[in-house]
Amino acid sequence: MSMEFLDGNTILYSAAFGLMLIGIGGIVISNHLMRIIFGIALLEAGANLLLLLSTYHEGASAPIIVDGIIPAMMADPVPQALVLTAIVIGVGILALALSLAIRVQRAYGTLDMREVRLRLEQEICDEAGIEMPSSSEKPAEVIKTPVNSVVQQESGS
Amino acid sequence: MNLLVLMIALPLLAAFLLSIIDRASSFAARVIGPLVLLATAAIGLSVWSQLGDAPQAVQWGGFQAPLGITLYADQFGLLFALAMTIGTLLLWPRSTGNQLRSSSLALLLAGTGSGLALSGDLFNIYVFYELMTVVSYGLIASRGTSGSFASTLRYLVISGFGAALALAGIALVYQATGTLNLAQLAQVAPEKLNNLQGFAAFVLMLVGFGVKAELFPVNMWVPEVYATASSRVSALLAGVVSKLALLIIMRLLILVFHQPEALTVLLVLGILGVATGELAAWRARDLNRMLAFSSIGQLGVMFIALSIPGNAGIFAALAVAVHHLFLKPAMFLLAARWGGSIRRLCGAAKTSPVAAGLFVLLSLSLIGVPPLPGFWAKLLVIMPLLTLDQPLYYFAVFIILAAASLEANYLFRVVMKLYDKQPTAVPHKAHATADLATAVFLGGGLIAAVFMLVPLADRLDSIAAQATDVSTYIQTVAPQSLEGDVQ
Amino acid sequence: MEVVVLIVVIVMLLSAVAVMLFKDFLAALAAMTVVSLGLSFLFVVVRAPDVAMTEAAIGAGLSSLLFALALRRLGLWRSQ
Amino acid sequence: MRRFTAALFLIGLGVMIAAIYQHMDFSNTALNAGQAINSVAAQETGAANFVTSVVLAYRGIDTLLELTILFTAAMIGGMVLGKRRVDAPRDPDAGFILRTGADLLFPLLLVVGLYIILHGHLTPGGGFQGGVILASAFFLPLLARPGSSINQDVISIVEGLAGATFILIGLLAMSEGYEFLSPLFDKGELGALISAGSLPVLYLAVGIKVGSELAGLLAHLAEAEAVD
Repeated sequence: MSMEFLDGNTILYSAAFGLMLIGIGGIVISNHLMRIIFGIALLEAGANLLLLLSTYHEGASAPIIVDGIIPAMMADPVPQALVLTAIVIGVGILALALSLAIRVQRAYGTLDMREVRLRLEQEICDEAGIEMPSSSEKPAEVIKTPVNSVVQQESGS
Repeated sequence: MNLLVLMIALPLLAAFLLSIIDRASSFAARVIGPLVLLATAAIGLSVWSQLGDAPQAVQWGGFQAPLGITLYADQFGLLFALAMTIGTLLLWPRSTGNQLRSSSLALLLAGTGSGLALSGDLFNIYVFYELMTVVSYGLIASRGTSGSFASTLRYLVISGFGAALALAGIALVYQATGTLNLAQLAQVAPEKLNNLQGFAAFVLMLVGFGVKAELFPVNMWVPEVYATASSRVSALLAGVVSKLALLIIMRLLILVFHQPEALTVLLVLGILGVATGELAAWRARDLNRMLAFSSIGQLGVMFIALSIPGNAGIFAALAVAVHHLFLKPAMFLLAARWGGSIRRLCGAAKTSPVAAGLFVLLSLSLIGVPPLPGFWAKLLVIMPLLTLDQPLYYFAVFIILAAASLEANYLFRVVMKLYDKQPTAVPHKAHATADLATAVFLGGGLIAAVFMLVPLADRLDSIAAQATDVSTYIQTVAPQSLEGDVQ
Repeated sequence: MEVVVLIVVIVMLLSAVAVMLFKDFLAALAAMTVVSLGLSFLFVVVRAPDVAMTEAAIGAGLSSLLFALALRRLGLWRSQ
Repeated sequence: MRRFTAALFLIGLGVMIAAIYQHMDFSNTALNAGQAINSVAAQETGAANFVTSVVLAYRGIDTLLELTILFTAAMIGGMVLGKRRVDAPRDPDAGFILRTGADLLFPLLLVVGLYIILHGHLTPGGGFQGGVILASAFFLPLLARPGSSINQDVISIVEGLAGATFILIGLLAMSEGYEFLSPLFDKGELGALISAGSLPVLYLAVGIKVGSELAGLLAHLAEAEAVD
């Protein structure tokens, strides 16, 4: 590790950790589902970069033999394969999340996760035939929430 | 060549081909799933019988470890692989909607669970775990109600968060060691992972894999999912799938992460899990969520057991896990008809006396009344905790005992309602025969355990001993040294 | 070379913050695509052309398409 | 207040990460499983692209599982979004340029996708990247003419068969006495199009499976009924 403050390694690692931090921040602060999904995507992207950096060192070439010439130092192919796998898994789960989001919005008329939680609680209690325990937020207001207020709701959080 | 890989490959193959088989004959499509699982269970049992004291290692694709991916079969892993296969068979989902999809998902769950239990490669475990998570989403959402979609979505958000953290943990491990093979990690961990980076990797992976194991801060999904999914799916998730996630954490703890701080983290999270889970279960007004919260509490006890250093901790955690493996699915199956408000259960024992009797038995074992197995399992946790002679461990004992009295209180409330003389306005429906038969079978297993306590304990002890035998693990896999190759 | 990497990283992190701050989801999606493209560039820098191609095709292309379709179906496809 | 605590939490997390980064050791980058693979992969698998070797041979089971994840996600996506009602309103057709462009692009994308898949063992790219291009080839006409639709039955057959092919190649290796998913067939000359034994076949199965599943997912999302 060189003594310089901003060497190549530090820049790349700060990108990976930065993406992860921003993603976690988005998940923690936001209530809107789309924003949370964006946050998870950023967190995943940061983790992928971190994995790829794990054995990176300058001066290596890509792990491919071109025209029969074997380079002196090749990059580690294992993290590359892992990240390839992780990216594809990520997109599968992303598609699933978006499909579920469409259905949940159709049913509950909102994507604010606090409201979704309350509506879900309400539905479970209704099905079980019990009173919903009085919580800090009144569920009665949630039911009245019109479908189109999603965007405004989100900005007010 | 080893037939063990078929435990994983055959269910996947059948799941891929199920919709094509259905075009030819819908009858074949219905029977092929259970048949495949029977075959894989037979394979698993035959390997189990040959296993004895010598675990087996299989290299996928025949590549030398650590270049390829290892499949490691010891009694510990095989026990849970078999539990997954047989559990899926017993709790075969019977969807009202699309049976074909449910069958595919069940097959995938069985294959994935077996793979997860047997895998000996860190990233392979991650991929198996992700697949199992996606399959669980499908099983939960297959009920088709808006509640099941919403709970799946919330589960997905928590799981996605955890999975990304686990991936970052894997990156840290690979950065420090340059390998993903668990056997090789076991070799180099004392030197390379016994530091801050190793601890960070452990915490990241604990949170990631803890989502399914209902670990304390990432278990918000539990009550919602178990209340909205069908009871067979809840039984599968609470009974078997959560144990597989626990198995991963146990493997990591035994082989890779040896920091004393790791045990403290487990102890604190376990205590918090027991306390919050049991209190919430005590407050619950409907049976499904009561069982869900009590499941969080039980897994908390397992985490406390894991925090005991050495063999005794693994043995105790294994005993509680196996006990819970039999008990929770049976309880969720009974809740199939009795789900919903506990007040509505008034006089339900009259319509279904067998189910009510079974519920009493299961409750007694859950609380830990001797001579039922639940008592011995809890004793195995408490005894070593007392010998450790540290304030936090004494506190854990106190929490476990307090939780038992809470459990007694809320389960007694349900039993009182069941045998209440005053019937409610709503007539009770009897349990479906298949549900009741499975629950009776599982309950019968508990009673049988009472009469075979000593051989059972010996067997679990030897399984735990094999699981904690790191040197055998390394010798069996025999990863080639990295230092020798690169010059 | 390091200066270029530094600039890309800064742009990428700023876009990532923008994803979280933009009120308009379409703009957030555009910022997300910028993050993916920046990431793809970094993958080239660390000698992972396979991963860079995948990130460009899946991260920047397919994911954005999925997001766009979903935003449209969710009624969030409009600027405020 | 919530934002304040969240910001505090993030700052703490950042400090912790910086501390971990300070203690990270970057000296042993040459000692890892990947470098060991680099030194033997050319002989063991015959593929010039070592990432392909890792994806399909050394870690082939990971790839099978990730295909299964996509398969499951596509299946659940179809289940969640459900079938479109026949009388549901459809979006109008796109303009002339998009329609003609889609018609022209379709064969081009098909060829490019297949090219990338079939050269996966030689150059960067392979089943995943090519599969995405194949998916876009089949999805583009749908975007241009929302009235048309992708036949989900065909997709389910194609993806099932492609997945089964992957596993059956693995089982074939077992029947010949090797382990599951061992590389088969003649490895050929390093760098030639027909080389690397069974790897190109596996990548073709991967590409077709990824393409069909992503096309199915996209079609499901595109055809989902709009809320407003």
